[in-house]
Amino acid sequence: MSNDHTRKLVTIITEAALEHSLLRDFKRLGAKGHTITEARGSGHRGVRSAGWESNSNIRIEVICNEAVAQAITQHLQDQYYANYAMVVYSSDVSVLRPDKF
Amino acid sequence: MSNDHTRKLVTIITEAALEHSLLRDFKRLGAKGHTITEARGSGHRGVRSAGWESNSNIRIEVICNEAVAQAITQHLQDQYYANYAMVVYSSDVSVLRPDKF
Amino acid sequence: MSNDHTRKLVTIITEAALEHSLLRDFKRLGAKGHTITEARGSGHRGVRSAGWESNSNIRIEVICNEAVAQAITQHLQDQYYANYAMVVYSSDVSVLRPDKF
Amino acid sequence: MAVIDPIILFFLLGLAASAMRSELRLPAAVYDFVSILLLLAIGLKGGVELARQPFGSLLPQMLAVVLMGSMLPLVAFPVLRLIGRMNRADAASIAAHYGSVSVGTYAVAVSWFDARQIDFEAHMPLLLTLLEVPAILVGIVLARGLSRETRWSDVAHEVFLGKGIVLLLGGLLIGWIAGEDGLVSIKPLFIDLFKGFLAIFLLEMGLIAAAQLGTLRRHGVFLLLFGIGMPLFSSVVGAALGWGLGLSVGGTAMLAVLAASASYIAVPAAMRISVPDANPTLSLTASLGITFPFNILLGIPIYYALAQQLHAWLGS
Amino acid sequence: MAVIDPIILFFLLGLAASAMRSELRLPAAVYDFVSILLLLAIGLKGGVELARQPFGSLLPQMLAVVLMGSMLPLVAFPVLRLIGRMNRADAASIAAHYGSVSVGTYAVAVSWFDARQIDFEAHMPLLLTLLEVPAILVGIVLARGLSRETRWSDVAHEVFLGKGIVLLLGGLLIGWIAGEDGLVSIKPLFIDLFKGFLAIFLLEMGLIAAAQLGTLRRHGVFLLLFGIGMPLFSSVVGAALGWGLGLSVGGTAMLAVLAASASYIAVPAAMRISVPDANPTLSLTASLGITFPFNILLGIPIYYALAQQLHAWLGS
Amino acid sequence: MAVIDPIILFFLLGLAASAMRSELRLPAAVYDFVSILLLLAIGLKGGVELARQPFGSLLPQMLAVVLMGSMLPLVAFPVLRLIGRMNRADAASIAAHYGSVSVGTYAVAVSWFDARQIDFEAHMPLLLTLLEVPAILVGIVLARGLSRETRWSDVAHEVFLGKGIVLLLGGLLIGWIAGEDGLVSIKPLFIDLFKGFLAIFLLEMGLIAAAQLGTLRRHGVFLLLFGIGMPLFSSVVGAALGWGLGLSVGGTAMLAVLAASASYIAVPAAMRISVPDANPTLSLTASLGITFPFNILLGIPIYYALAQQLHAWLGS
Ligand SMILES: Nc1ncnc2c1ncn2[C@@H]1O[C@H](COP(=O)(O)O)[C@@H](O)[C@H]1O
Ligand SMILES: Nc1ncnc2c1ncn2[C@@H]1O[C@H](COP(=O)(O)O)[C@@H](O)[C@H]1O
Ligand SMILES: Nc1ncnc2c1ncn2[C@@H]1O[C@H](COP(=O)(O)O)[C@@H](O)[C@H]1O
Ligand code: NA
Ligand code: NA
Ligand code: NA
Repeated sequence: MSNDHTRKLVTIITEAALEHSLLRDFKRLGAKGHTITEARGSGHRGVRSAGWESNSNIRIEVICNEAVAQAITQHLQDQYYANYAMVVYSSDVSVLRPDKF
Repeated sequence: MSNDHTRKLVTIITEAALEHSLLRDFKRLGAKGHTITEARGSGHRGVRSAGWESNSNIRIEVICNEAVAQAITQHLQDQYYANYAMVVYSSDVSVLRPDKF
Repeated sequence: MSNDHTRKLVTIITEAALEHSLLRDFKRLGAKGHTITEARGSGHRGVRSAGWESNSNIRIEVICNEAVAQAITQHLQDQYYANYAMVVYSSDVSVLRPDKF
Repeated sequence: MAVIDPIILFFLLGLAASAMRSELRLPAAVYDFVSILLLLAIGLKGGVELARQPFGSLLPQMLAVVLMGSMLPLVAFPVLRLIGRMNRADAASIAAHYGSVSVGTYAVAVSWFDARQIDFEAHMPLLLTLLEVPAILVGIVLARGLSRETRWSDVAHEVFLGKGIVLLLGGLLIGWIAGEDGLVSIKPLFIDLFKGFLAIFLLEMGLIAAAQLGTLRRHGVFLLLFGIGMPLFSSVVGAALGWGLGLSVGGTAMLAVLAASASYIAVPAAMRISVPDANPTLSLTASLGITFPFNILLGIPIYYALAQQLHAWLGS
Repeated sequence: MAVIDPIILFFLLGLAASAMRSELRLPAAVYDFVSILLLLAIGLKGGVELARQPFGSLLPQMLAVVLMGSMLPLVAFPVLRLIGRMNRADAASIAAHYGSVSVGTYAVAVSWFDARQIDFEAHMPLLLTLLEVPAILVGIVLARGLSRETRWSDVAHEVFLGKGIVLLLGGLLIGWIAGEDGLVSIKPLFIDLFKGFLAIFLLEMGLIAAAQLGTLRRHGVFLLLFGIGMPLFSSVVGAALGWGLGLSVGGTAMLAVLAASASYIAVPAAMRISVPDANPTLSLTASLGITFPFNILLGIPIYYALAQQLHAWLGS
Repeated sequence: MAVIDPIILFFLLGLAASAMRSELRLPAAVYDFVSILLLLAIGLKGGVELARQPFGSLLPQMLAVVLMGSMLPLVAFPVLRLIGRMNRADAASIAAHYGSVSVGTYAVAVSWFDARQIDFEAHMPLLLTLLEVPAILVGIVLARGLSRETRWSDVAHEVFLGKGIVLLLGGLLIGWIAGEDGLVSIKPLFIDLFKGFLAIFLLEMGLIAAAQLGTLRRHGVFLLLFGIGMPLFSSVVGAALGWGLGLSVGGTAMLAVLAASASYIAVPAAMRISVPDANPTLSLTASLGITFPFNILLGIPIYYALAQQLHAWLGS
């Protein structure tokens, strides 16, 4: 599984209000791209039902190499995790054209 | 890979009409949260193109420990799989703050 | 992990305009179903912010066996990767009712 | 008077676009928006009229239509079981669809009556709302018996608090409290634009109905015959009841329309939860793919002619 | 004159539906669409009026309301800290919400005034727009001090380029440039449908407000008292200022409404970015769950009576 | 007569908001809803007029504009290849965009003409619909040659069954069948609100157009010159043809507008499928980022002046 086509897929589920800041941070940390889908859900900070702006979640996916993934998760833990509704998880994925990431 | 930051990510793709019941069930089975995105697709029960209510899918993600994941998949298999358009899959993910799940 | 409940989950993030062609191709290559969510993002081909049709992404998931997954990724690489905004990744997932896929 | 109502042309456009596999699709949010406006508008109109008449005088009519809504599934069920050879769940579910009503069909009928300046009792939206519910309960009992396992509180929640009932009933109450004068300020959205939004709604319904037709081939000729025969039968029941209740010709025809219409929103949702082993494709093919188009294209004039005949024969 | 404005009934319908856990939900796109239309419409109306008067004569009023918007959080903050025993971030954030304004409350007040044919100074939308901003800046300083770490350029971006300000200000400019005649062609959408869209908006606000109430139980009685007491206090400040600025009775009452209203769009978004350690549930429960319903159900008539009294006592 | 049409101000508001990186964004569903309404409305209006005249008399005009739509890309292509030094696919794709038409530009022109009470032949929507298609086919042939590999059935599907054509054509047919009287009931939505929805549409177009401008820097000055020069040239062709066909001054100007406008919906979608190696950023920057703003801000009055001159010189 761990050949040279393997990259990290980091998924972040968090408040829609953070989109702007997070994307800026990810770029700075070395991510070459991202994908966003609209989401809703619930967790420790209650129900976020996406009925209106302040209450919407986004689900961000970033495919990147191990080092960038490490930097991103660390940054999220330091800067955002304490104050925002946020869940972060990562896994290994096998990608086409690994040089892209 | 299987260190103590590993949790199960269970993904369920099914009919939007089930949202209410499933979330109630998951809570009862020990899930601490969930994330939903709107989806459409096709499978054994035909095309579900999300043009209107009865024909929409949702994609639910639940991050949880192995036992809860087991309970959820078993419950889905017993109670819903026979009668509803439904796909369930799970995988290991590495999470931040594993105590959250 | 690699027991007989394991299947491949192939995820494709690409231009919404390709939906029709891709679904036809996947069917021909042996996929038994698919799930689509609306997405936006950025990558090598710039920002795709989903404000209007030509600028929207879709995120397609296909669960299938190894051979079909191989065929799909190969086909995408040959036919689409050069000319379209597209990211493809795959991973192993454990499914309920593996005979479905 | 136009030979064909233009809103029907929007339905045909949707049918044609879908049949030719056009890329045309309305976003789900647009469909939701338009149906919310239509439900509220129908409720508001009805509520304004309710304010004008003593509520007590309506009670007999209300009881009678609830009874009708409970009986129609009992007629449909044996037909589906014995002639259609369907299993119990499917037969019960389809029967429930045909005992309940379709708000879209009602809206098209209102437009058709308006264009011909045919009056009808203005509290029809109240009867429409009442008719949504009883068939669902009867359908569940037909499928399950009076089983202890049925979670009746869930069923009640699903039935009475679904989007359709809440908006119709909410509209009725608001119209009733505010009265005609109170609603002047919101009339431009809910009344003046009603037919325009109905046109958009029917465009989408055309797209959806055509998509159901694909499954028709698989389910054969019985479904087609039932989808046309059942509304014709129900319309006779509805018209007879209307006459019996002393309604005007227009009101009689409208009650025939309600009886003939088959639900495609409230009932499918409720059945999916309460009778999960019923195949939703069967009931939606029948109600959406056959009965809805039949009713709005051919049924409404037939039911009106029927009401006229009845009143001519039996006196008003 | 109706005892109760029908648009308020839509709010109550939303509250009731949510309280009964109905499935009713408006798609986010519909909420966005309706609020975009309302913001533009309010701006357009205000802009048309601005074109009619020399801009210079408004400057004193503009400065005065900016000052008011900056002072109100300074009053709220110690109350929240000392009596409410809140931490610094929470107190600062809530104070900012109450120094700023709610466009929804303003729209309901406009509708209430219109129904009673009460005139008010037509440049109110300009004051509304101005009032959105200063409380946010004061709130951030209250939470952080004049810390070097605050990224003021980010804050400015968030505050001045949020959806609300851009649409209000854009509408003001368009109305100002085009003038009444220029807007005739778009009047049917933005003016004639205003109250209808406001009704839909309030339906959704009812659904949202009820959802906030769930959290109220946890935060106890102080929040409830503050959510009612603070607007009452602010309305007195607003009314006094209105009288001082020589506004008409209607204008005085409208400034009282603006002062009494609490933000639930611009401020929450800005606080989330700039004062992340403030708990957004607290401030939204107060502003959306308590103050908004209080203002539109009871507050507006109170503030109008207050303005009348003031003018009666002190002379116009 | 206003110096500047207010709907243009909405476009400028969108441009400005996007340029200042505001958070303002319209949900995709709103954009879809508004464009569906505009397409249907344009079709309906045109259809009503078609019903009034013998169809045969229009055939020569229909053929002529189809010919024009096929020739314009043949002019643009060598310019793009030789002066712009573009590769074959890019040149062919851009050429197709400029041979086809923009419904948004047409709608703005209609609004501009209405405000000045300038009459034009009412079957223009028919010509608009016809003009969408031929340039796409020519563009594909320019890119691929008459290659066997082109899946022409896919192309035809994409071209004739795209959202734009289906709604325009559907509207035309409905208007034609129902006639003016038949459409009275849906007029409030499709006709009275037309300009209001056009304003919302242009707000979104401003946001989108500004986003394209970011890429302009990279593609240099040629694209800018082409995006202004080509519509100026095409407008002369269109105006000459209009005069030749015996159209009124208004009709001549409108044909010039159609010729000058560049597609940004139907053609991009078709090119993406049929000429995938063409860079969509290039063509969209040109058509959306340059030509669309140029046409609605400056072009329309120029083309009208041109049509007047032509009729003055050559006689009507
Ligand atoms: N156990 C979970 N599984 C899936 N998604 C979750 C889970 N917990 C939280 N989330 C998502 O992450 C968001 C923020 O979580 P929290 O910070 O726990 O409130 C929630 O609104 C959910 O969308
Ligand atoms: N092989 C597959 N890959 C991805 N998604 C699938 C697959 N099969 C089914 N689905 C999704 O699951 C839903 C229900 O599947 P089914 O029960 O097979 O009709 C479909 O509507 C699809 O959204
Ligand atoms: N590194 C990445 N991580 C996640 N999604 C990506 C990444 N790169 C690209 N994408 C997504 O794939 C789409 C096409 O990518 P591209 O072909 O690189 O422009 C983008 O619009 C994004 O939605
Ligand atoms: Na019925
Ligand atoms: Na305030
Ligand atoms: Na052109």
